[in-house]
Amino acid sequence: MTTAQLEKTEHSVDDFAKAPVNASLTSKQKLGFLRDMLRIRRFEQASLKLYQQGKMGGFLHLYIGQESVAVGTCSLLTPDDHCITAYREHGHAIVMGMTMDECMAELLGKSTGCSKGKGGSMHFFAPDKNFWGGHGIVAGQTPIGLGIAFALKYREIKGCCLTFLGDGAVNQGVFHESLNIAALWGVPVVFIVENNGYSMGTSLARSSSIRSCLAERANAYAMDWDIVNGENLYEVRAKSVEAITRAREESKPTLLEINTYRYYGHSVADANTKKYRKAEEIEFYKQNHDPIRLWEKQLKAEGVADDEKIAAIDHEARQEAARSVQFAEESPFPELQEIFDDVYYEVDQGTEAGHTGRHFFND
Amino acid sequence: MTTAQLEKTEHSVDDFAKAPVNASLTSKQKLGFLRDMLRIRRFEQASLKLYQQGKMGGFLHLYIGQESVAVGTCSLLTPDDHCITAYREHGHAIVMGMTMDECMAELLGKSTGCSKGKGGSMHFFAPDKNFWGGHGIVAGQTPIGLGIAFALKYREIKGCCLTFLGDGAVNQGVFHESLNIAALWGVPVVFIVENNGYSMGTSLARSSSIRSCLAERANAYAMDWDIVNGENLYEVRAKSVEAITRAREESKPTLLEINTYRYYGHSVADANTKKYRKAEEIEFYKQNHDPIRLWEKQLKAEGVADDEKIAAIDHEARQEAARSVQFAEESPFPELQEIFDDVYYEVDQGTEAGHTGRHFFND
Amino acid sequence: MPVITYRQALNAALAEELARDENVVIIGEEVAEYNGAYKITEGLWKKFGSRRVVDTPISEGGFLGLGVGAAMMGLRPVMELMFWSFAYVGFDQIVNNAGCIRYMSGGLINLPLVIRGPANGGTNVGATHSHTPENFLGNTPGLKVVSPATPYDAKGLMKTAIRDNDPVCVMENTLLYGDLGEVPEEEYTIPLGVADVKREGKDISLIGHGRAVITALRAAERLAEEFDISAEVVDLRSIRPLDEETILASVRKTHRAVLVDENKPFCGVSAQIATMIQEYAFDDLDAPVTRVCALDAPAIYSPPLEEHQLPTADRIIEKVLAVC
Amino acid sequence: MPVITYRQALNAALAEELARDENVVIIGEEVAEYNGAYKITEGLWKKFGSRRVVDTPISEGGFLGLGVGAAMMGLRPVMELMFWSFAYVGFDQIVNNAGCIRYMSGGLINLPLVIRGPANGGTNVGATHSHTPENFLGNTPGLKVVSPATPYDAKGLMKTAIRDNDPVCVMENTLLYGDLGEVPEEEYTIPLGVADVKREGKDISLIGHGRAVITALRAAERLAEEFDISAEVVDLRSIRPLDEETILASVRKTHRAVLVDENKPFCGVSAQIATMIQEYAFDDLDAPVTRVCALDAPAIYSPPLEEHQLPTADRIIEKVLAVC
Ligand SMILES: Cc1ncc(C[n+]2csc(CCOP(=O)(O)OP(=O)(O)O)c2C)c(N)n1
Ligand SMILES: Cc1ncc(C[n+]2csc(CCOP(=O)(O)OP(=O)(O)O)c2C)c(N)n1
Ligand SMILES: [Mg+2]
Ligand SMILES: [Mg+2]
Repeated sequence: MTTAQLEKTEHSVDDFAKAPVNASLTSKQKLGFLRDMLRIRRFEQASLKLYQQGKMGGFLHLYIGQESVAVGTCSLLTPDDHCITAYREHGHAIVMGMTMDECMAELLGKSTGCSKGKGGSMHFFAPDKNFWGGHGIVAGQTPIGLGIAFALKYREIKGCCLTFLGDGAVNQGVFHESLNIAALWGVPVVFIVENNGYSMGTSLARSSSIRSCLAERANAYAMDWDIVNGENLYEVRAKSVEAITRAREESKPTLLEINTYRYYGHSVADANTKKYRKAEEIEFYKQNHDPIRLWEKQLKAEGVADDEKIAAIDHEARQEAARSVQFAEESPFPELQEIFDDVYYEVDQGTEAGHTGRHFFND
Repeated sequence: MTTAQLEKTEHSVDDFAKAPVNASLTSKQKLGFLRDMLRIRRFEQASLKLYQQGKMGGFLHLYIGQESVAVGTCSLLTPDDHCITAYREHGHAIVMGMTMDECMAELLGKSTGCSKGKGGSMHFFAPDKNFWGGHGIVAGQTPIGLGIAFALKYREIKGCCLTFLGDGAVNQGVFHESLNIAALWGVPVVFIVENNGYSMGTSLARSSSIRSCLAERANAYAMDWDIVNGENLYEVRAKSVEAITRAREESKPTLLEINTYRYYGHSVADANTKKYRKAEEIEFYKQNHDPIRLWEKQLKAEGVADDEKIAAIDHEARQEAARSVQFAEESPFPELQEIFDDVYYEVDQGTEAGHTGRHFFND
Repeated sequence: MPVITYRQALNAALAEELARDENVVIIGEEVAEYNGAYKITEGLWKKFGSRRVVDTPISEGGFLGLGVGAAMMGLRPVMELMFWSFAYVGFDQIVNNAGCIRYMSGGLINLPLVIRGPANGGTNVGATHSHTPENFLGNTPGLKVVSPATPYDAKGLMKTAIRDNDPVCVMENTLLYGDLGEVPEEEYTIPLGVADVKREGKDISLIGHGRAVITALRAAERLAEEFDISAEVVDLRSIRPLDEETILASVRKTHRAVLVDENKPFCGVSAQIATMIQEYAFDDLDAPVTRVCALDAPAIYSPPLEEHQLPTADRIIEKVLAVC
Repeated sequence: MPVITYRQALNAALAEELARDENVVIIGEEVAEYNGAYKITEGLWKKFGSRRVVDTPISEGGFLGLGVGAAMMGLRPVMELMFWSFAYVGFDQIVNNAGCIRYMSGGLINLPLVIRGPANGGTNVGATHSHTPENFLGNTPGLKVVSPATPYDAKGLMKTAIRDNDPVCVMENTLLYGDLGEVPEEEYTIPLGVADVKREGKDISLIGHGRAVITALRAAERLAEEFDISAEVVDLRSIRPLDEETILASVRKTHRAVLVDENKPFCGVSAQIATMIQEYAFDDLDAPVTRVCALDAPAIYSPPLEEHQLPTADRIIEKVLAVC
């Protein structure tokens, strides 16, 4: 933990467990968090296998190691709340309610994919589940999250938009612009930096000049902020709910920094993953800080689950992932002509506007 | 003065006068500052008249009221130091050594202008005088200033680049990116926010969410900062020299915020200038805070100048401005064919590269 | 019919759509309290208040992205760029977010967004402030682009753009803001993708968009008077979708075309039109399609030269005489 | 002659110019310690150190502007964009600062700057990562644009770009990085503005840049074998400056042209070439110039479809057969 974390962390893990938002949890809910974390991990492990088998190409950015962040934060959302993130979005997608089938099919570019094979690994969307992507341009999603929250406020809906980004993404100008507007106008957005220590091969120290932590940059905008130890679900929830409540009730933004870690390379194609950090660093984290193992331990300590129960949940998750692989593999690719669908609403709907003038310039 | 200013201002005006950088000034130098401030004001008043006579169009952003900022800061520069700013640059241009003739001719789009009539009011340049513009896109110059300072460091030259921007410009993303890189790499750049309280018709409070002041945003990057009362030349110099020395000696950047005020509208075409602020506000500033009047008072108190001396300097400045108007009016416009000069170095120089392939696609 | 300015026509379109649809919200720099840098939004803040007409910091990337997010949620943001030249600091938000998100979501997300502002040279503000990116925007499938030349078209196209369910870029022109024209009191809209023959003719087709149309009309008058050449003037109005039929019908009639374009020539809009004409009307052409574009250098400041850098009636006439 | 990859050719060009000129400095994301996302800068950091090969934060606008400032001061920065697609977050710095400052200073300021990186689709990374902005850049007077198709051209053009005293955009292609080709050991450069006839022919001219040239060569082979059609393949290599003479000479010989372009069609590079050909070789043309471009939608992710979205030999052959 950084100094800033220590300074800001006035509570012990137990205190976080006692926070109302956690104290009120049922065993079923707690097991649900485990299930979701395991589902994310098993989904991604299955996708990794597909990649290694040469069944998908392009990029595959694995979230493994960071599951507690998406599950902890998004578990707090209601139907009036929204979520948007970058390209490392499989975890958020799943916890927001997307099915493994549609996600896995999207990875393979199949027409049954969530985006009909048009978006791919970096571009999952499920607006009906308040999940707005999945964005490939670093920090490009941050003003969109601001805009989603702006629309909530415009409509006088007491919701918020969780807007995730990476520790490298904080150095894109548009994020700074978004922070200022959010604070200036009182927009109910919660910016969440998932600080996994690296942007590709660049450690935080090589990408960002900071005093104690990235979240402290919020001070520049007179914005509230907090720093969170992401390995502990209780802490993630306890601290996030404060930000979410501030957004919903006071229409004020927050910048949260959640410390976490990714086990794999930047993407599966990252050949350097063992060059910019030591194997021991990864191993140490896995042994001591794995959020799933830690949560299992917690559940066992609380008597909520035993090894058998955990194994059963894990088994289910693996099966679900395996079924999604089968579903994806058996699904058809889109037809060639579908390249021209989904470009324009008016064309897709066959409205008069869609028929007027030429929209596509082939030949 | 804002709270932040008060907090940070530990010295009285007299203390600033005693700062070594000011204590060592000769009378001649002090009179030189007056001369430069008056030259800027008279130049701009003359240009305003040309504009009102319909002899120039486009934009004309007057610096009147802010003269002490350019004169105070740039008076500290050596031949190893550089300067770049936005479109409100006539003051900086003149104090960096550009002649009124070439500047006035540029305003009229004449071939004798500093940019041969190609840049106009917003785009003055004099690389031979270490003045790098004159930039029309808000904050677009900030990473360029960073790059100029980067080059100094690369070449192991102990200089710095003063990089000016407005209080509205701080909300452009590229400025944030530049701050981070400057602090991260230790680039000898001094960012100077000329806070005149407004960006066009928008007051600072409506454009920026801040705690105490804009300069404090530097904390986000662990960068040094200071806030300066711009109406007093001694204070501007005393505080700026610290930042400049930090850049030269330690290769570390600083963010300075210099409070100042503009008397005219955003540009001469700003029809609203009396709508977004009260006439009394402008009048109050002119009466109590005019940097030229204050400096004259100071010089008289110090016995450096009397009314007669001041009037003589002013007269000279007015004459110089009048001569530049004549020069500009009598100068020819560029020839039509010159439109195609100055696009490509290789073409201009008639090198083989400049003759190879088609560079321009008319017809 | 009442005669009003292009500026008033745009203002009326915005006012009517604000009144008509609670989801319409105007966002941009100085659009509210200042009434707009070019007064297109005059009076709207006073009438509709700070919720519907919103001043932003100088953060084009930030507020354009905000508009994309708000549009995703079903608002119909009308984003003002004080100049289209400033689009480049927020270009990613336009091309990648406004332009690609519907596609990448497999059509799940709609983006009823308008981005508007002036895109023109000719006002003595130098190269940084004189860009005309309609070709860049038109190149981008997912975006639509219109460019009105008259008050009537300005109002009709703006209203349609706001009601359209795709992102529409409206390219206005500060040099036209004061132009007068007849605009009916009654409600009307102009469909995107329909060109307008602004003057009938039989000897040659002059084709362009925006202010180039006005210049072409001036040239056409002189061609008739001085050279007895009957020029047809086709106003694209909409760049994407594009009304190729009207263009081709004109060329098939006149057998000759000169394109007039305030874009820079290399890959400008007129390059696309020329390519299309020679492809589909090859046998109808009695001469190559030629172009009168902005002279190919960054926009010069010097006022008398800048005037010549943009297409002039003289240059059009010269080109016409070369092929007629 | 040694056979090396396009990647190695680029790497050698950078290494040679770093060694040759103290003012050359490589700047970009992951170019140093990580050896480059696509390994173009492999080994350079180790050899030349952190002063000459510099890793940046993810701040394209910031570091491109830094490059402009450094170039003004006489350094010769070579800026890597990990993808040209990311140029849009820093587009203002390219268009307004790299593109216009020399002009706006009346020629007082030189900008010996290179911006390089891959600009291509076809790698299953979706629309946001598959942009090909060579038409946007070519539209901008003040910038130069090159696009090498082979290892030989990649090395020769890169070296020239670094030595050129104007800003040059080098459009590479990740799908070509592994391609092999003969590259001499001895020093050589290739002038900007000189096209290369990659294959001689007499029946039709296939004209393109970058990877489209490779596709055209494949089509030409099949045309010869299967249809006894002799296609000439002209590689633009340099988009601005443009070698119009070589293009026109080819068309005057073959009387027919099909343009192959991985750009989107509307105002793509090929629209400029088609416009130019019909204007200057009107009477030599026996058929309209037609085009095979990227299919006009945002880049699709689905791998088998994406393959078809880019120009294929089949689509080229179809177009050729339609006019031959
Ligand atoms: C504007 C832009 N620049 C560069 C990239 C290439 N890129 C993709 S992810 C990435 C690293 C981002 O790191 P971070 O924000 O920490 O997120 P993480 O990958 O760790 O989740 C880079 C440089 C991009 N996609 N967009
Ligand atoms: C990117 C961009 N957006 C908008 C503008 C239009 N504009 C020019 S100056 C200005 C206000 C800037 O205010 P500030 O930074 O405070 O500087 P000041 O004019 O007070 O010196 C605006 C909005 C621009 N030139 N560039
Ligand atoms: Mg990271
Ligand atoms: Mg200001």
